[in-house]
Amino acid sequence: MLRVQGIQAGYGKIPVLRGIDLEVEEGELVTLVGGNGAGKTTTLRVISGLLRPWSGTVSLDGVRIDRLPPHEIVSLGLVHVPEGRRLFPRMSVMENLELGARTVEGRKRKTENLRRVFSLFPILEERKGQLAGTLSGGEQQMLAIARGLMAAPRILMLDEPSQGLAPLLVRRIFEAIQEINREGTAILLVEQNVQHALRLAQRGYVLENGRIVLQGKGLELLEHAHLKRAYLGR
Amino acid sequence: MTLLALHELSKSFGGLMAVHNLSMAIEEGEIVGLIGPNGAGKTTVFNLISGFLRPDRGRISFQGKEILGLPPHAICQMGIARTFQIVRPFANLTVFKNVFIGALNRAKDKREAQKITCESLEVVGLKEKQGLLARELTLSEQRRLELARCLATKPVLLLLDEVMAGLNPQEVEEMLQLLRTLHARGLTFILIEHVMQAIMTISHRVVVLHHGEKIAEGPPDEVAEDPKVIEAYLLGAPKGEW
Amino acid sequence: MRGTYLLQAVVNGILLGGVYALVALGLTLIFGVMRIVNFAHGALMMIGMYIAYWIFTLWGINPYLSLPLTMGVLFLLGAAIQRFLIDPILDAPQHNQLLLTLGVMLFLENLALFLWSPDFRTLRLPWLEGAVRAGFFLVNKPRLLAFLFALLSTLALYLFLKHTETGKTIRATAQDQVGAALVGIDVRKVNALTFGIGSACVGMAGALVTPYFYTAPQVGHVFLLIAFVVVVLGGLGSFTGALVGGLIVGVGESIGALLLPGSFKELVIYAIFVLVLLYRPTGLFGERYE
Amino acid sequence: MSEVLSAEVKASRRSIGVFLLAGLALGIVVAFPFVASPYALRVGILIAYYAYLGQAWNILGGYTGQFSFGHAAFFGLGAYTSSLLFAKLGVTPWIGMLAGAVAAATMGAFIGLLCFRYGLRGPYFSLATLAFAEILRVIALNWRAVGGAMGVLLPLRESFWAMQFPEGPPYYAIIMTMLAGITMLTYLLEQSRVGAYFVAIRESEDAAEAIGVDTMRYKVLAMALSSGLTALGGTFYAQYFSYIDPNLAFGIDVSVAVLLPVIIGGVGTLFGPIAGSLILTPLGEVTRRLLGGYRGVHLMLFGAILVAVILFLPHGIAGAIQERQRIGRRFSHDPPRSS
Repeated sequence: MLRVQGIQAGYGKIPVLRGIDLEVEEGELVTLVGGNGAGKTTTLRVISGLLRPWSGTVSLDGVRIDRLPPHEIVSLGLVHVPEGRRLFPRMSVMENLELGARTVEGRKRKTENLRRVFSLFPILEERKGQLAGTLSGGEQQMLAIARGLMAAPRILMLDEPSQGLAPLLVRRIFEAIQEINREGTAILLVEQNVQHALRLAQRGYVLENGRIVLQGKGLELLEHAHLKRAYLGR
Repeated sequence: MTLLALHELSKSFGGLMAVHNLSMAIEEGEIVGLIGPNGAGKTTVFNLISGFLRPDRGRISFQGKEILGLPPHAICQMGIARTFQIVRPFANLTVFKNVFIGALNRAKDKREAQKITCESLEVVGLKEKQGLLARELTLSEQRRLELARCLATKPVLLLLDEVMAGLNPQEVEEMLQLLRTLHARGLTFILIEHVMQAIMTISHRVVVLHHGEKIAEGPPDEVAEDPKVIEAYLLGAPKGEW
Repeated sequence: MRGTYLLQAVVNGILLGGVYALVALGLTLIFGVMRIVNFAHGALMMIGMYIAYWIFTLWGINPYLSLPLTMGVLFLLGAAIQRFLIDPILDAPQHNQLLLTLGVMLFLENLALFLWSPDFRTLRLPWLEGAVRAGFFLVNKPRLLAFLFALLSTLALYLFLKHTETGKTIRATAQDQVGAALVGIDVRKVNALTFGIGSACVGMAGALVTPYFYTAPQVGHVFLLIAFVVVVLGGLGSFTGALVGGLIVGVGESIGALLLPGSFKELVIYAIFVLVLLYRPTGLFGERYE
Repeated sequence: MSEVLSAEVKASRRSIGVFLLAGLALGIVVAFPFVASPYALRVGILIAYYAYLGQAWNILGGYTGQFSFGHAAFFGLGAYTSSLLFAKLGVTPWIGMLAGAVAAATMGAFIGLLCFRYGLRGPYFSLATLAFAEILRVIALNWRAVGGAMGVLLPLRESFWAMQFPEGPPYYAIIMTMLAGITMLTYLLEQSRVGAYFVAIRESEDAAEAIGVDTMRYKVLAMALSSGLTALGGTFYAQYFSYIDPNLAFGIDVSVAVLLPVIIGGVGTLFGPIAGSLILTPLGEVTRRLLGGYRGVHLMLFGAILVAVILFLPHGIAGAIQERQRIGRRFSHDPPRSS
């Protein structure tokens, strides 16, 4: 469904991605792991249209989207929940969610989606009148994911949803991600939390210095010796 | 001899504890790796040592002298140099001039500064590129440039913030070689690094931060086996729950 | 006796402050969304004043009735400035944006000078002359009217931003541009819209003061500086800040005029400005932007 | 080997060209007052005058990266100090000029200390300097002793001592000397330690601080230097036009006029302000002459040029030329890589 081919990209003259190829099929849960600065976030930024690639193509259902502005990409059902959450801090939880539902599909299924995210993250319903900026880190992460879901995405891209969260919360978030995937939304998950991510995912890609160095089934990748080397230096 | 001593440092930003009660000592000639997951407070520690931030509590001494509260330039003049996680070259100046400005820190006159500049550029291998503007360099070159600029200030202690991020394996190897060379010349290092492989091979000692606290400290081999570290790094949740 | 004067000054100041608030709102809205300090803001007000003036002089339609037209023209002008001049350099260093709007200011002011000469023009509405007595106070009619209009439109703008969907997209864009793009907001469109609305606000303020203020090519300077003072006091990008800041500056100026000779009252304003910049650059309600 | 040789030959040819060009320029500058009509001379004086002011601003704005929008404060201080000393006490403007420069440098250092102490950067600094200029304008406007709104009319005493002359050439000589002086100073600054620190601060304050530059101290120094030099321009203005008032001395227009040639010519370049003034000043004069009946046309044009330069030539004219030369040099130096 989503297909990334030969993407090279960077900031200014500095290259970050040196040729990335990856694919996400309908309903799949795919993860992209790698150390800091490997290019995970940049990959997502290219896919969601925030950063224009130097070369290479991104296509959705065979249609090229790498020249489209972000808001048009969202309307195609490809939603990016960015690093750092990027909520609207001085707006209520409810307003944040409503702003998430701006796509045609999202508008149509607003009430249904609202019910869905509230059952996924009940705490958000309790806090729906509260300003997003006053939520705890974990709640903010839930809201970010929920806001993404309100667009009724076909693919949800999550950038380090576990970042800075306590272990218990990380577990909650990952459960929710699995749940979302079971309900039919394809997921591209970017994580530093390698073990978690690879156990969850059907397939995974390992990114190093702007290149995909390994790919394969989640658990098999986990066993791969190279991975251990990349992470603990041995 | 202890070169740098941090004593019960704490720093919080708007209620969030970035560094909590951190004490550590760096011996002369050591290479110490400072590691930890994202947001563990590593860069904050560098900012505290180099004077860009003031701690809420605690003391810092360098060569036996209290340096807390000194502005960054004064700390640099005492012999602590740092690089930045996001490179900050003087983008519109030549490579030479970038380093030259650093060299002015210690040099008596321009001639001496030029000599120091040439030496520093030589060491990091940017001699041929000295006429280019800093913004025309690749990331790897910019990192080396920043290193050269630091070296030109004639530091005793170098704080390197992710100098290997974004480098390809060959460049990482070159950087490691460079650090070894500099170490052989008597420099002391604290490294923040995400390229684990690199830090584990070069560090004498590793300090692991998690949520602003020191959770482990020791030789790389031991630390890598430490369950607390593995948990913080790889799992984020106690083993067996998944 | 002295007390009555003081109270009268406060009343005048509040009336003045309402208009200042409206001018500042436009500025703060633009800054809030795009982080642009718009030096052309005063010049846009001046254009609004001339439009109101000419519509009245040529066709006899008073500035209150011609407001929709004035605001419409200013909206388009503002949106065009954003779309064609500012949008291409949104990622440039901030001082380039400052200089660009300075260029726009120079252009517009001198265009006015070229077209309409440096003459001070005033517009007289006989039915608005004199003052109404409200209890102890005398209230100048056109000032009162301007204040009421300003207050109403501020309220309308507030409701628009708070409750309409478009308003929410503007607020969302102001709070996080990346977040906004990723929920599917067309950020460029919102930017142009915001610049348009900000310009319409200041154009309206311009039209509203024409019955009691002179119109001239450089008249915008006065209001530009005051608007800067107001938004810095209230906090760059803060809606409430612009409102409260406007009233504070209005009252401060008015009391200053009572106590100090000549135009020393302006010193009060600039003194407030510098003090706020130095001690609380975030203003009363704002947060700091770098 | 032949490549190296040819590069050297090219370089020496280039330096010969530069010398010839410089000689030619010097010749024109020196011969100009002898051949020019009074009007042309006036234009020449104005070109040098605006270039001078631009150079003064450039030290702070261009080299140190602190965009002042209130240089009128220092210009006005210079103009007022020398004019008042002359009109009230009979002190020669030659001394008044220095007094004005000292006053302005002190004021500049003070404003700088205040602003930088509280960490004002970017637009906040610009707005603060603007406010200080306005404060001085309001004070001048309301202070009887300095002439209030009427300003100061210099008593007519044509003599060298009074820095007043019946003809243009002496003024021309003065302003040209000032321009040559400030350009030389800027050139020396470029080569010096202080100048290196200035540009380091412009490029990245944190990085400069991290390699031992006392950024506060050098920013204040740049401020004082730029302010004092701007004040000299203020005195020249007052002497040349024999009249100043609060708006002419402290108005926003002055602050804009000071930075305009630098932006057009090239921020932070040695010849940018001169290039900018060479373009803008004659253009302004020509339009003013052709469309004398319409005021403001030249400023309208300046506004449009400013916008166009920001959009299409963000480094100004000199900046664009430098960039081209540098790229040219790079290619002539780097032999094509084989393989």
